[in-house]
Amino acid sequence: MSHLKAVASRTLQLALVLWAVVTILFLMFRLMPGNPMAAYIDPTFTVEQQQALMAQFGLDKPLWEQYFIYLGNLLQGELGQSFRYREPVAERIFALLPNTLILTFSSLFVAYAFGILAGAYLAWRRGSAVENAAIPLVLMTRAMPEFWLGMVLLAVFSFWLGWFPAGGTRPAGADYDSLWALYTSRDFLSYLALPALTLAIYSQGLPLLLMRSNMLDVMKEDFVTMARIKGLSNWTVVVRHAARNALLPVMTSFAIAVGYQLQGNVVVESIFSWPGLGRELVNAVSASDYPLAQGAFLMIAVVVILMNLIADMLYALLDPRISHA
Amino acid sequence: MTANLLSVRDLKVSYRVGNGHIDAVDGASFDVPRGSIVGLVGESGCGKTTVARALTRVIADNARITGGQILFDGKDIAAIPERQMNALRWRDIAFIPQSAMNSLDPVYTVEYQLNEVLRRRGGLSAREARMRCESLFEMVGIEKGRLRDYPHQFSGGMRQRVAIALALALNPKLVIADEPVTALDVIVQRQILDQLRELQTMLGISVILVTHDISVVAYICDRTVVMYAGRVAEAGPMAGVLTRPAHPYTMGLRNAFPDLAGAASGTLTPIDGAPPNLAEPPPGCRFAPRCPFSIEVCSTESPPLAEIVPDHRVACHRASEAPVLREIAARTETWLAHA
Amino acid sequence: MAGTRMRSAVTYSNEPLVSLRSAELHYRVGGALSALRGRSSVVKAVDGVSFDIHRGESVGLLGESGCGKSSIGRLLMKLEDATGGEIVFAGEPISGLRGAALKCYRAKAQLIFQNPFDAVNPRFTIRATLAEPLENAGIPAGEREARIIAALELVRLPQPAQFLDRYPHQLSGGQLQRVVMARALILQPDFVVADEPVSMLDVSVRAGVLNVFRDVRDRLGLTAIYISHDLALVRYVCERTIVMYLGRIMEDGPTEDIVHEPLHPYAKALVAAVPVPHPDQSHDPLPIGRGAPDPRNPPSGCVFRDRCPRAFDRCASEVPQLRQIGTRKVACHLF
Amino acid sequence: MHDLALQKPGLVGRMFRSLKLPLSDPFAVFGLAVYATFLLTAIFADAIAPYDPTEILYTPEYELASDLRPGEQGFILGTTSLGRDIFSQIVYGTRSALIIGITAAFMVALIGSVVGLVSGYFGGWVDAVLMRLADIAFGIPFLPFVIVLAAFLEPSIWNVVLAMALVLWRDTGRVIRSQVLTLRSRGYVDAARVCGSSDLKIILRHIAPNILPLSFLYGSIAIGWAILTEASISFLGFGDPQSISWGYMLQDAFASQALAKQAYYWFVPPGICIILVVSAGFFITRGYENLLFPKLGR
Repeated sequence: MSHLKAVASRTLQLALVLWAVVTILFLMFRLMPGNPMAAYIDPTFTVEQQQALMAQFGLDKPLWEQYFIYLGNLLQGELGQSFRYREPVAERIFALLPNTLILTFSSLFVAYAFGILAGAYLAWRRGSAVENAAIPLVLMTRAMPEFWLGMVLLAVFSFWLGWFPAGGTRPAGADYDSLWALYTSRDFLSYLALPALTLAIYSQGLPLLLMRSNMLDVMKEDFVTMARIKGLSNWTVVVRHAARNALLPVMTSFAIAVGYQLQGNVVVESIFSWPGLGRELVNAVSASDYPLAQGAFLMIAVVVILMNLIADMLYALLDPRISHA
Repeated sequence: MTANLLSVRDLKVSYRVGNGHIDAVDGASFDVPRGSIVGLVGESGCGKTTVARALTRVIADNARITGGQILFDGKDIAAIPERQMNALRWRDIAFIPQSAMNSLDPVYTVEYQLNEVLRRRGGLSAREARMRCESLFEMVGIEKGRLRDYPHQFSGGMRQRVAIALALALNPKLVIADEPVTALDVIVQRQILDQLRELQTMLGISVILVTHDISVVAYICDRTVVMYAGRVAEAGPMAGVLTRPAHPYTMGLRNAFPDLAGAASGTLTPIDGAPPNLAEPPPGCRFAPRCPFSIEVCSTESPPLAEIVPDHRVACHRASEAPVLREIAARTETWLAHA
Repeated sequence: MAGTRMRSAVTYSNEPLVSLRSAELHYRVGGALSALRGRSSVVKAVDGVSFDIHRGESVGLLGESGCGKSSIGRLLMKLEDATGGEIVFAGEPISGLRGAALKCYRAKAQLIFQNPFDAVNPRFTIRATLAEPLENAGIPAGEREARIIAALELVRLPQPAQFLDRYPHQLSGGQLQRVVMARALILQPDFVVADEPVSMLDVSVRAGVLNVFRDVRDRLGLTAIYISHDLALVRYVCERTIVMYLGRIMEDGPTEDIVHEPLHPYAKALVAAVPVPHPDQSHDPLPIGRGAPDPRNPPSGCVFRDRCPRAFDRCASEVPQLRQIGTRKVACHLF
Repeated sequence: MHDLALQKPGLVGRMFRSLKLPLSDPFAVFGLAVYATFLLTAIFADAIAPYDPTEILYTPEYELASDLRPGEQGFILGTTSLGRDIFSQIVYGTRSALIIGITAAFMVALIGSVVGLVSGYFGGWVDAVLMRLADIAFGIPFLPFVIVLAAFLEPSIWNVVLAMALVLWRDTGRVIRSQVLTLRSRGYVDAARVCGSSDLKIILRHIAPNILPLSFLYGSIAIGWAILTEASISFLGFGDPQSISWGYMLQDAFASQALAKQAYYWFVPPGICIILVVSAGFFITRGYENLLFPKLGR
């Protein structure tokens, strides 16, 4: 029972965080210099027309009133109308969300599978030449700008070798019966490959380094020494005891990584013209389409906060010291 | 079949530290007769824990057994290949660690960890292992319902009982207990010692009990081995060593220990100074710098571990004068004058 | 320094120097985030503890881990504020002390720590460690060196000058514990709490530290509390002992009486369990049930009743009060 | 305090020593060397760079010097499509990279350390408020936040610094707080309180010196973050068009079809520079970790 309570209290805390982020977002978009409508008000409009437009978006009311309207709308899932597309922001964002999630999760799965195995291997081979060479290399991948890596991969595999398309999610003119058909098509995979690889190369460093240093820590624990005194096989000691314990924090870092990745996607999606939330955010900001930018930002923030919560819960779930308190 | 289950002869263990090395154990010799509890006693850094671990041959990465023999059941297990040694571990030589909390894997239930040993090392079937788990828990006095619990769900004393159950799982001949009750409160400490003694008698096994506490030795051990600075100072039957100590260090320890059974007005007497730095041990007897009885030869020559009365060995140049020294050592001034 | 402060132990006045009146220290365990790591509840580390200590008296606080003995030490040092009850020092409640008054109290009441290696900043030389209280008390820089040397001599650290520029790791445990004692004594306090000062030390050096403690206390006429889990050590330094269990006092009386004839069932078990360094000793089972005290979940009524061999109905329903029985006070329905 | 100071080197020397630069670790030394090289390049950029990085150059034949390959016409790394010298841009790029990196790192380390110290030492409601603020900062997606900020404010390299100061103190703050919590439970901190030291004195004498290396460690990570973020922002077109940065160069290359033209000489060098500076920070960090947490081993 106490677990439910703990989860509830953490959820409540994060709901407050979400509210704070929403408020910051509102203030950013309302208090920043410049009339948000400026880009969309045709100079030929009459003053009445301009005011009508302002009223349509609720921008003529006092700030506090706008804030409560905004909060009320959010609670109903209403994110407003995009200036540019003249369609509900929510619809547009939910249409783009799957693309972003597919890119994020596919790259992270690859990154974590590789990172965990390689990290465990490097811990096992600690002090070897392989490890001494690998660690700086891994650190270098963490130091790479993701978009630069994307550029290099594009230049080599797309423009030079021509193995993969340069951007988008589907060939021009291609049509699919359903989203499912699109996502399972071979074309889609070839479009997904480069951006996912880019993100995966960048992301594998975290689980790798974490797994390695956890393994090294755990290998020094008394229970690992005891497992050796018990005469258990090396495999049992390393895999069942050391790796099993080292894996815990790595698993929870996955959820956090999803949040981080979503932020990083902003640039990579732009490079590969991947129609996701991040690219939409960049385009909307460039085009001063504030409702859309605000909506995309909010969506990303929601996922980030949600993932922080999931990380906490995952930790509590996977560690018997907490789940069986 | 020899009378001694274990005979350690001139054991040397050294640690690599920086560019040099430290001989944490420098020629330790003692015997463990079958069916007895032997207390390995000494202060921190005297090498007692290193000896205990060396007997399992699972030692720190930077440690190495550099010499001597460990005769277990007549076979020198310091010299056998690792594969043969591994076969002996836990089936013949089991271990009870100081902190059961850190020595049990936190992510598995106690039952899993018992099963792991019973099945992987003992070759029991799943059904046999389950029955054995239950009977082991019964032996150490824990309800079998708690088998499914995780280590952190037990109290310190209970966890130590789990560690005992784990050590007895495969009916070993020798159990090495490394400070098994040090972290516990006096009441639980006493209860665990009672349990250990009861099981040892019932199963007829031998136990090496590593401790810094003479009272623990006095309470439970048949024999004792007193270590100082990597060497054995004195070894023999517990009562003999404690009531008629022949090494000045043991005599000094007796004076330094508060005794609830003694008179209220007694004065404790410390042994002045501190144990030597093992990176640069003094020549000759390592206790000589703190010893009120040291003579010239003490600082030049290491005293051999010699039998003074049957079964009681001492490493002291003045061992023959022991009865006299004992009387002088009982006076506080002896130790103060030296300081 | 010692000369001016020399005082015979007969300045016993009727007014106690230190009094605890139903002192409480309750913790709420776990906030929202740490609630994920376990249940959140209230732990009563100290639960309605009352006792008086007269000037010049030495009292042992005896009990197992979690009994609240160290918490009482922290309360007395104002490292923790009592959540209930009152702590009075020299007629003055310490809860309200602020600013200059607090500084003054700090100079009069001092603590000797359990682990000497933890109690001194590893980055500071012995000189800097000992100078800190002097700085705080506003002792001019010119006088400090002499005071430091005098304090080190007081704790019988031979040739104190050679230690001044050393760092803690260059000292042995016994030497360092003397430095910790010197720091506690350097401002010439009236009252000292020693929290297991020898439990981290090896047996051969323990006696030296204990002797210095006893000696200094007598010479300066200090009032002292000695916190320990070891009755044999308490007996060596204290004429009076208070036995605690799960935040409450079980028995309070002259140490020798408790050693020879403990009244409270818990005190009986505790005395019987004290290890003795002799081959010939009783191996009878202890008069106490198995199990361990759970501070988060103490039983109703008498906190000891779940392990008590003589518990009866009333023990579950009614909290036994501390009552005078002959020379001592006992909290048990059997008396 | 005085007699303490007498026997030790001056305050600067002491602070430098308490930074505990990891000079025994070869990678950390490499990192420090990279920092030094880039620092010198930034300072002497005017002397090193052959051209003004924004100047449109012509060949001796009075043709626009565009898309020249490395070595052609004496341009070390070739030219951009608009006829600018890539090498000079790289050299000047170190300036904005280091200015942003160092100021942002300083802000992050400073704010994070102060928050961590105050929060960890005083606890109670101060801690609760600061940690909820950290929670909020953790809920803000960083890069989108910078983008929005950069779009609203005048384009400037300081936007990145501002955004980092506003958001990224969270990691440093939390780590330092937990470190302070450990330190506060040390006996010598209690001892200082018992012997009458004020909170401020305890923080300054007993706690701050112990967290300084940790602040420095997080500072060196923040340098990398700042440079990467600035590059991303510039790449997306929200940077300061007036200042030449490596991110701006990459954006220029991307927009000018450098990928299709296979002009590796254009977009590879700025990337390498970013990797070098950022990983230099990581290497120093790693040296520190071995120093601070030796149990991790090598």
